[in-house]
Amino acid sequence: MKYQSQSIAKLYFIAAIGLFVGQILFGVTLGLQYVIGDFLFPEIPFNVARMVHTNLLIVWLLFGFMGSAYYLVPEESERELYAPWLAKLMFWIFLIAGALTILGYLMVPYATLAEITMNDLLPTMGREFLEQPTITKIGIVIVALAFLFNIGMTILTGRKTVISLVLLTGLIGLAVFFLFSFYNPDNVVMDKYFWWFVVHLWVEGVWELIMAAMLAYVLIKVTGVDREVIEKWLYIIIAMALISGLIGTGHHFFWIGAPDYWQWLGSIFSAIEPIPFFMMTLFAFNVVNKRRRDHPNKAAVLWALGTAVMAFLGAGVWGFLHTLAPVNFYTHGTQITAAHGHMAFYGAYVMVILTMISYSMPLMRGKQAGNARAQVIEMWSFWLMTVAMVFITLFLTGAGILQVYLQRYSDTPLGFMATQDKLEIFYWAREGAGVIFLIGLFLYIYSFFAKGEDVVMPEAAVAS
Amino acid sequence: MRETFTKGMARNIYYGGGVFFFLVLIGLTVDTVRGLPKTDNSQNLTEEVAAGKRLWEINNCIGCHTLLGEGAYFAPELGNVYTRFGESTDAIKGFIMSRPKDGIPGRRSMPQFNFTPDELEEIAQFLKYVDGIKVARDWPPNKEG
Amino acid sequence: MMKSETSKNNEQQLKNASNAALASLLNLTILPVISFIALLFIYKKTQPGNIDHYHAVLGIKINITAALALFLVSTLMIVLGGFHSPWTWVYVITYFTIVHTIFIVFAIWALVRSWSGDKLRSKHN
Amino acid sequence: MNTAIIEQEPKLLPGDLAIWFFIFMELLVFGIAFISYAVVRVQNEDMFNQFQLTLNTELGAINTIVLITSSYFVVRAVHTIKNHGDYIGCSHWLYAAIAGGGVFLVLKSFEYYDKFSAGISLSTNTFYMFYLSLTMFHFLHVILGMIILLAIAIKAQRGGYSASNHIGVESGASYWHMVDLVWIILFPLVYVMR
Repeated sequence: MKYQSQSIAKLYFIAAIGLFVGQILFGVTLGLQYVIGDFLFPEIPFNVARMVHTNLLIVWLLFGFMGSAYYLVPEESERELYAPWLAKLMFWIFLIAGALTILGYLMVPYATLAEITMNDLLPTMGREFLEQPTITKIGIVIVALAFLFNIGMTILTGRKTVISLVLLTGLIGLAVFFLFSFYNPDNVVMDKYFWWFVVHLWVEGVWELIMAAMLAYVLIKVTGVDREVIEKWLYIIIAMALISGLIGTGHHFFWIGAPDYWQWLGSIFSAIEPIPFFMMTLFAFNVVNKRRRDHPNKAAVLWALGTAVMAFLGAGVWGFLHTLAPVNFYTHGTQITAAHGHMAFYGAYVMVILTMISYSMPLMRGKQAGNARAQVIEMWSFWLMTVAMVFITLFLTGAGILQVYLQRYSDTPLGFMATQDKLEIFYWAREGAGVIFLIGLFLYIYSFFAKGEDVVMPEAAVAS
Repeated sequence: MRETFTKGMARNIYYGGGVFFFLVLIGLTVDTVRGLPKTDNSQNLTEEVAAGKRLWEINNCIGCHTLLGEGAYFAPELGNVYTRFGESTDAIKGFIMSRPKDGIPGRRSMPQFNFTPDELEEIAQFLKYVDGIKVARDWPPNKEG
Repeated sequence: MMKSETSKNNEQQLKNASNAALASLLNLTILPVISFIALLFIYKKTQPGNIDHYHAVLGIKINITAALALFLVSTLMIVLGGFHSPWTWVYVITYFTIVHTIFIVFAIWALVRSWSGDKLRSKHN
Repeated sequence: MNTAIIEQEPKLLPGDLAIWFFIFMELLVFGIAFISYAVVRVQNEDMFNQFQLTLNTELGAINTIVLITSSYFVVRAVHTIKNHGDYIGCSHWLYAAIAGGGVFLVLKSFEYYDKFSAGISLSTNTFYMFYLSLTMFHFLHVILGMIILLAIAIKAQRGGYSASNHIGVESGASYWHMVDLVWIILFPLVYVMR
């Protein structure tokens, strides 16, 4: 760590990990509700638990992105953060707003929450992932603007690198596309169409830019490979992501009342959506293979490679699996979607933030890398979480295929609930994998406190 | 490194390609929005339906159900529930009213929302309206959703 | 670094090795069969003991194993499980997807190694 | 990206490698679209044959010639800068090529005007959906190609390229050839073949 203000990232990362734990606890609860239907009913019904699960994910990923940006940008720009106090202030505002929102979900019925937050004035609540009260949404915009101002001023008045500029465009896109969440027409088709301008253009658009920039940054640091080489890769990968992903939005417009041509456009463009992820794997493998030094932080290298592979698997392969219109006709809105969603979010976004944390946290604590024992524990947590996620995905895929067959493909289709009963074995297995994931997560947290011998590597003196 | 793989060219492709495809997306969006009245059932979009949509939202129905395939996958698809329930808004209302307050032991159950008769009618009309949207290939594949 | 001290012959080998690994990867992804034929042609140009021979053989091995693991096993699943059983498809699709991906990731690593003229497992540098 | 292959074979591809990633991606999109078209065509042969007759083959044929000519101008432009280092001449050839693209756009606009005033849109039927989306997508690529060529022509005119430094020209030329190539496949596929 070269600049004092980078240490603000620590605050954000701690919050991110804390919320991550909350997310997984609710995930495990949800998994149980799948098999024991009345678990915690009516105190915490499924919809509330799910809302907490997904909203915590979004909030902690945003914390992670912001923390990463606060760490990465000063170093790239070669100057202190423009306004460290603003970053700290926004942290507390965002944390308190986020916590209040989650408490609101849990403490009062959702309809009451809508009433007390005066949803009637500007109704935006009650749509998947955008359940936040309107006032929270406005808060998110304010926090995002303050954050962008802070980051933008730091970048523009300092050294401008490709990584920081790509990160900045990604973050601006994140803020801009979020504005569509305020558009909630009575017309359901219009509502759904523009809802994807937030959701798709986030996760399959601008977030990919953020992710690629962060991955590139860590790879430069841990491998010592020439910045020039990495920047070219970065540009090409994100160019491919935008070329395929923008029109690829069409794969969400198949069955919501939009024109038929989306079936073709969406299928054709999303068929090439795996390519950027494929290239990301190629890129990460190549850079690590060509590394100029062995960084003492082995765990960070593992996370970086894992991100590339799991993003390809979750977003690329599992996305492609059900993206073509003739396939999606049967799989749309089944457990296949859930399978893809889990692995894609974990592989692309959770892991890239954990990569950033893994790399930067030791530096913020005044070390090159965690001690040997801590790293071993962290790598264990990597494998536990990753393998658990692979199995969650496989079980949900199995459940989805069976669901499609019984409920949609068969000549004598079963009803929804009758089908769900037949999937129970998969849901139990998924719950088991979920518990393993939770154990992995606890191990991950433990790794920050594990004592042991420091890793000393002579070549590493140049690092960071 | 090959000399003729320049960062400038890679950057141009990123910005150029990004802007190009974003413009294409905007163009297609304009075309879509202009064509929507043919399929989106907006002629039946009454005040009552709009109120029903608001109720749908503030009770977070999407947190368990799917609507036209989007939402959670915990409870049945409702984009075609009007068809599934024999094209009867009364059947829909009856189902919502019948939910036990404390759930069903060991089973998934919809909460009891204690809607007023007016609200029930609005919800039912909303679901009827969604069922009237002309979806490509008449998705879902069958009435089970 | 390897490149500076290598002769023309070694450069040709490196090129062959890269092409072989690329053909192997393409055969697993967007250009099946055609790429395998290309791979066989590259194999014919190589001499045993050289790095290009190593990668050509590796590519052929990966692809034959992949073909067996994917098509033979999937066919067996369908034959044994029955075409009209939902469980057959649960196993076949899930199995095919994950195993196929594992082979692709493996081939990507092989490609990256061939670029630096290394064997799959030999020490870097 | 240290693809050793390319390092030893600088003549593998003309122009910048980055543009070839772009070209590869574009060709993949067009390739999948063409295959989709062919498959759907086989399934709906009568309908496709019927509506194909409404297309203006003469204008399409003229446009093919226009684009090939324009591609030739681009070849001349590359030749001029590469062998003679004549950047003014190069820019003139490029302007000629851009003019060719302009003629293509004008002719195509007449065709579209005709179709749109007949009330045809992307949602009319599957044939028109393919016809319009393929040709309009290509149309946009012609515009993009012209912008690229224009940027290069202006740079060339200011002496930004020379006999030893002409990669930018080659890159733009490669892209323009791709746009041309796509049309050469698209035209027989959509207008002529039955």
